Amino acid sequence: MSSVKVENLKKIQKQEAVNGISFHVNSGELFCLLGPPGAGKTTVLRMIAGLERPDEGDIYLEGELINDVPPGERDVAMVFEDMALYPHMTAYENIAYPLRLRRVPRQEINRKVREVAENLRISHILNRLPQTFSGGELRRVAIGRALVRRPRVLLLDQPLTDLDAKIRQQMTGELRRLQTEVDQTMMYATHDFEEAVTMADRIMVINEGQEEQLDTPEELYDRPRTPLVAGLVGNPAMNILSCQSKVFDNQLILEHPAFRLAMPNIPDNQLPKEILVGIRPEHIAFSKGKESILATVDIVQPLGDQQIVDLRLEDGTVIKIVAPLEMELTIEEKIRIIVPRNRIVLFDGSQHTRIDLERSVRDDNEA
Amino acid sequence: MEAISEAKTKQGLLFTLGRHLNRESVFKLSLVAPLQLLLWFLLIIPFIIVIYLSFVKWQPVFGSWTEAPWVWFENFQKLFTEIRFLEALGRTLAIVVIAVTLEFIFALGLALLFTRNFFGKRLFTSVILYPMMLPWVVVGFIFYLLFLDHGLVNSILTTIFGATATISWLRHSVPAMSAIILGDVWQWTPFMFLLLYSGLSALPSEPKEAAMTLGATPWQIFRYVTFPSLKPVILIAIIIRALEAFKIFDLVFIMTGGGPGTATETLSIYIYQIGFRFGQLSYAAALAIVILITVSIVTRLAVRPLFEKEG
Amino acid sequence: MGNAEGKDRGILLELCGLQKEFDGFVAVEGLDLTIVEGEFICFLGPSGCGKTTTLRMIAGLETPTSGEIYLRGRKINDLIPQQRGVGLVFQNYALFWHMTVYDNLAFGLRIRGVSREEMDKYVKDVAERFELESLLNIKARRLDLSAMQRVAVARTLLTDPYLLLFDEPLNNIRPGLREILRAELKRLQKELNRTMIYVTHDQEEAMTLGDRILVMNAGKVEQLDTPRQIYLHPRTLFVADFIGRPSMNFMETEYEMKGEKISFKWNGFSFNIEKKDLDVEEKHLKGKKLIVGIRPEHILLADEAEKGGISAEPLSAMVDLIQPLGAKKIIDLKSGDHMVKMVSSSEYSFKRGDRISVIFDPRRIHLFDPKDGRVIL
Amino acid sequence: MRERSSGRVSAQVALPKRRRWLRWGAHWLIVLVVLLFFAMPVVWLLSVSFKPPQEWQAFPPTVIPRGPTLNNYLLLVNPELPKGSASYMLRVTEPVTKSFINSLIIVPIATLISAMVGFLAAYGVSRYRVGGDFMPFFVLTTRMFPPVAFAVPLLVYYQNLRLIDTRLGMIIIYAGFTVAFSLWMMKGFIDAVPRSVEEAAILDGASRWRVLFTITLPLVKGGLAATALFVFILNWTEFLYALIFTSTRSITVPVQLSHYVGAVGRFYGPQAALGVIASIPAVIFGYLIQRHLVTGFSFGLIRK
Repeated sequence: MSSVKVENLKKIQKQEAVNGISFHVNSGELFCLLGPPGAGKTTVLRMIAGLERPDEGDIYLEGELINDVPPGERDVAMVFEDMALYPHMTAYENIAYPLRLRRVPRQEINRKVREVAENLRISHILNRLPQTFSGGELRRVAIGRALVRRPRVLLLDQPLTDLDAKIRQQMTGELRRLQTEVDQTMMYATHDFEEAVTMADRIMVINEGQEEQLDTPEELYDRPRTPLVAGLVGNPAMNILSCQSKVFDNQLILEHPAFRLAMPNIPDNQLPKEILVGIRPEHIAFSKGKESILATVDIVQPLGDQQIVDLRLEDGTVIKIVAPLEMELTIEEKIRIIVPRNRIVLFDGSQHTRIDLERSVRDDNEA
Repeated sequence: MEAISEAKTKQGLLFTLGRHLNRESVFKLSLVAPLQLLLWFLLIIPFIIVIYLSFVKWQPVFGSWTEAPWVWFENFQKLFTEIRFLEALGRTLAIVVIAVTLEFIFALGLALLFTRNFFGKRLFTSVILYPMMLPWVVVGFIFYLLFLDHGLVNSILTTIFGATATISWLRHSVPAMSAIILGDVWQWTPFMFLLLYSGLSALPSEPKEAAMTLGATPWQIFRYVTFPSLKPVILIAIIIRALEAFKIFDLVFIMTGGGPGTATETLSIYIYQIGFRFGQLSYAAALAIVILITVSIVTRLAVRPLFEKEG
Repeated sequence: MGNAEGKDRGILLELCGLQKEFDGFVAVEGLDLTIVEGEFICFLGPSGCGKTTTLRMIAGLETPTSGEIYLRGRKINDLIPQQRGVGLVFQNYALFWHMTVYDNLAFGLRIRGVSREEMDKYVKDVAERFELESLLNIKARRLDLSAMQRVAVARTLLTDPYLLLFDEPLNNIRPGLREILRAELKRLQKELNRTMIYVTHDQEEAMTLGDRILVMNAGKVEQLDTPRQIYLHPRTLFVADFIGRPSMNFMETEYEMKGEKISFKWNGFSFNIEKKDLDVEEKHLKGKKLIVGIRPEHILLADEAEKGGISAEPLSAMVDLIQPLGAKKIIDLKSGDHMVKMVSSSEYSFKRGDRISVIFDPRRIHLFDPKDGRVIL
Repeated sequence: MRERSSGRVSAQVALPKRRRWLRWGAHWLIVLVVLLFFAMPVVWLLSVSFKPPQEWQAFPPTVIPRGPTLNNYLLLVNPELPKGSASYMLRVTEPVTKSFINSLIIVPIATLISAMVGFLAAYGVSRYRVGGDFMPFFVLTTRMFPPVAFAVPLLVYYQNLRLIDTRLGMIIIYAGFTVAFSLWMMKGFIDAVPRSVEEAAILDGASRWRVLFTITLPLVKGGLAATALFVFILNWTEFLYALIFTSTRSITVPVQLSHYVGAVGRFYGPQAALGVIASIPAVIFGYLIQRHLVTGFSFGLIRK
């Protein structure tokens, strides 16, 4: 039975509002809330923890309705964005505090704290005060304090955002390993898609308090349901170009000022006038072929073993492509590119939802 | 007193205890209860009494204040026709305006002098702070001592300008007033300096450095960047000092006792004499109400910008 | 709008032996740098490596302990910031918060006594280029972050400085918007052909923006080169580790010469590389131990390498953790109790626990001297 | 972009040697004058307090007393000096010890009450905005009213409750009229404690009272001490209420000084001595919390 279940959660307020979110988290799963800042991720966590009361909707913890259970008695632990360690207590006292409140006998507290400290490799700083800790140590002690009492669910509110990239990457790996070893149900909120895809079994993308898509990392990348999800997952973000759709001798023609795309088959249902064409920079290839599109190099940004190139199409729209580092590209150079049709994702211009052409289009090209 | 009555409705919490007694609101209420108790005892009940007193004709001499005859607005009429009250008000406002302006000019000068740090700066800043910590009566006594006929000031004057240059400071109204103002300036300039200096050093350094790289001279930096961003602090300093100076009592009481005659009598001295020396309590009550209303309105108007800034 | 000296790229700024000490702590040590007209230089390094102090010395906000600064051939050490003709955009923009956007932009001109109409014209056309026309009479403190950044840059440009300095201006802008503003800045630099120095601790930002990057660490220069060179041929261990995400794998290995091959032993796994592939002479290889560095992108699947004609000893390792970043996957491989990071394209799907065999691309191996971290290859 | 502007900033060569020396001299002159202006009055008080009667108004005035004596201080403690002593003092009204004892009982207790009540209310205002945003303003105005205006109704009220000339009466007044300062200063210190630390403790299972006393209070200890010291200074130096509400049994030090100046006439030595003693506690505590004086006096609106 699922560890956390949330039905039609609503909290109407100026910032970080939540209107109508439902999902369930299986026990032992690492469930991630991904969304731009202010999307409402933190409010969802705070309502589950009991720090805020929902205007509407129910929250179940292991099947039991906990809307009116006070935060202290929900057996829910949370790692806050600013870690919220008790500044006047040593790391040992910080981690032992929840156990002391539950009147756990002294030697057992000692054993449990030492064990968690071993697990998180912070035994050497147990009797020092938080202000002497490095970024990484702060996170580990905060996680230790939350984990020591084996809560029914552990909530993490974007704990790694202001670490610099190197330590952040290290911490994401460590947290994922720890989660699987300890088999602790966790909910992780972040606006950084790289953290999300590293950690999560399933990710729920949220924007303006509503669910955009709930899926595994690979699904989000391959079949984004809305342009927002497509833009959020993947760096550099997916190019979104708006085209007019026309049907011409049973072929779907996507008309864009700078190019025309012919899609072999037409879906039976009615097609919207404006269609957004989504293509990931890494899928755009160089080709001199007849269907290729002319573009001029605007900016070249070398990054690792690739370079991100901004291309200006004839009508001025700018799209990004990824080219290997070895390729020599100079500003204002003219090149021709091609958009592989099996990699395109189409979105309805007005409702911003993905349009699925028959599966056939994808399968035959792939073979 | 609209300020106080509005408080009663807002503080209705105390009476609707039963409404939602869950743990959270009991906690909130018990935090504020002691404060409510204290304020009720010291402010709200006495306030009701002062309103009653001001509409009654009574002196402690006439026996119990509950049977005193109602005279409605007689006390208030007497008030506005009373020359001595208007003079006292005038003198108080004069002291407030002159003292606060002098303090502001000295304090701003000192604060700017201190922007460049120099040897002994920390020591110097702490030395000049002690006057505002002194009991006001001691400051009153010191300046009484200085401005006596054979006091230090007169001795210095005679050594410099010769024997005839003494002024009997405390016996004539203008010299006495200036002595009192000097006392207030001496005690409270450090406070104004501390406020302005903290405000000045709290200003971020980047805008000044940016102005430098954009080519501004030190004077232009002060005029266009430093001074404008210091305005809120200046406003706070002046308002607080003006309201404090309006209450002046100890300095005057010790130095001249309001004398000679009523030449240096400020508002607080006047009410003290009328109410507590001559026992005209109901007239003093009317006085108190007029002052409470005016000060409350002035405070609300003057303090509003602060709250907007802070809110 | 070329500069007065015509197209030949004359030297604009020269730093000679620049040194700065704060009571015992050496913030900047012996920095020599020459910057050409119209160049975009990035100062890159962890916080506290002296990059901002150097910037402030060039702007005149800090005085160097020793060393000279020449701007357009003239020594400017003793000049106060006002006289240097150097513009600085601060990290939190240092706008005049109590003034409107118009007054912020016009500040530089107003204090130079430029006439009202002339000032108005300049401000209007800069505001239009930076899309600030609609914000001209809004107070600076009410602007959103990206508008603040544009006002800060525009205000500095209006004083027509010879050299434009940036102190991590995109630091507190959220990802997504940051990439857009970065591209805008790069486009602006190319269009105005202005010489710029850009300080950042984000290696991605430096790689994408800088024509050349000065990598600093604890006050010393680690390397000064183009982004490509720094990525492909890091001169020290620090640069190799600091540049590139995910960062380079480092392995302490013992090596011995075996005829034409050099064999490296690393925790029970030994691989040998043709001496001809490593263009390194014998004499450099002093001592027994060597640090071998290989970027995760340069670890290839054994069978894929075969197709590509690259031959090397295959290493079999277990997949420990997968990071599906969309276009590519970052895979943590475990061999014995050592971890190695590898990047593979997303077509291959692995599960935790799979055993795969990979090879280190010999053309991309870096050798570092364990003692001083300097590169040998 | 426009071409290089001709109007370059006027070249301002660094100050020549001579002008810099002149500015340095003027600077030190001002510092000296200011120092003299602020230090001199208290130096004169001290010197008079150690001078024998004949030097009190001697001309020319001397800062260092020729014949320093401790009589003035001894006189304060036991007014009947032995017959042979040099001073031919009238019998002084009463020993000062009584007023010091009163002050040392009234002021600390009132300060403690004010600080604790202020702390609890500040926590309510800071965390739950109890009483809306009117509460802070209302408490502020109690401080802004001229005290004499409040004394009028209080006198009548205190007579009925027979609190006139009692230590309890004074304690209540001093606690009540400084609670505004305590609330404002403590609110500043409590706001500095991040809410997430308290929420973490609540999630760990601590009750709200436990969070208040084991998490928030330890983190604001410093602030509470500073607030208490600040309120102590306000109460120790207060004069008007003490003058009105005490007569003989529970007079405080400032009232004693005012009686002294009036009753004893031109005996400036002992008066100066009492002035010195009365100032010592206030100045000591003042320097202990020098950093927080700004926050206190400016109601927390300006923070050092």
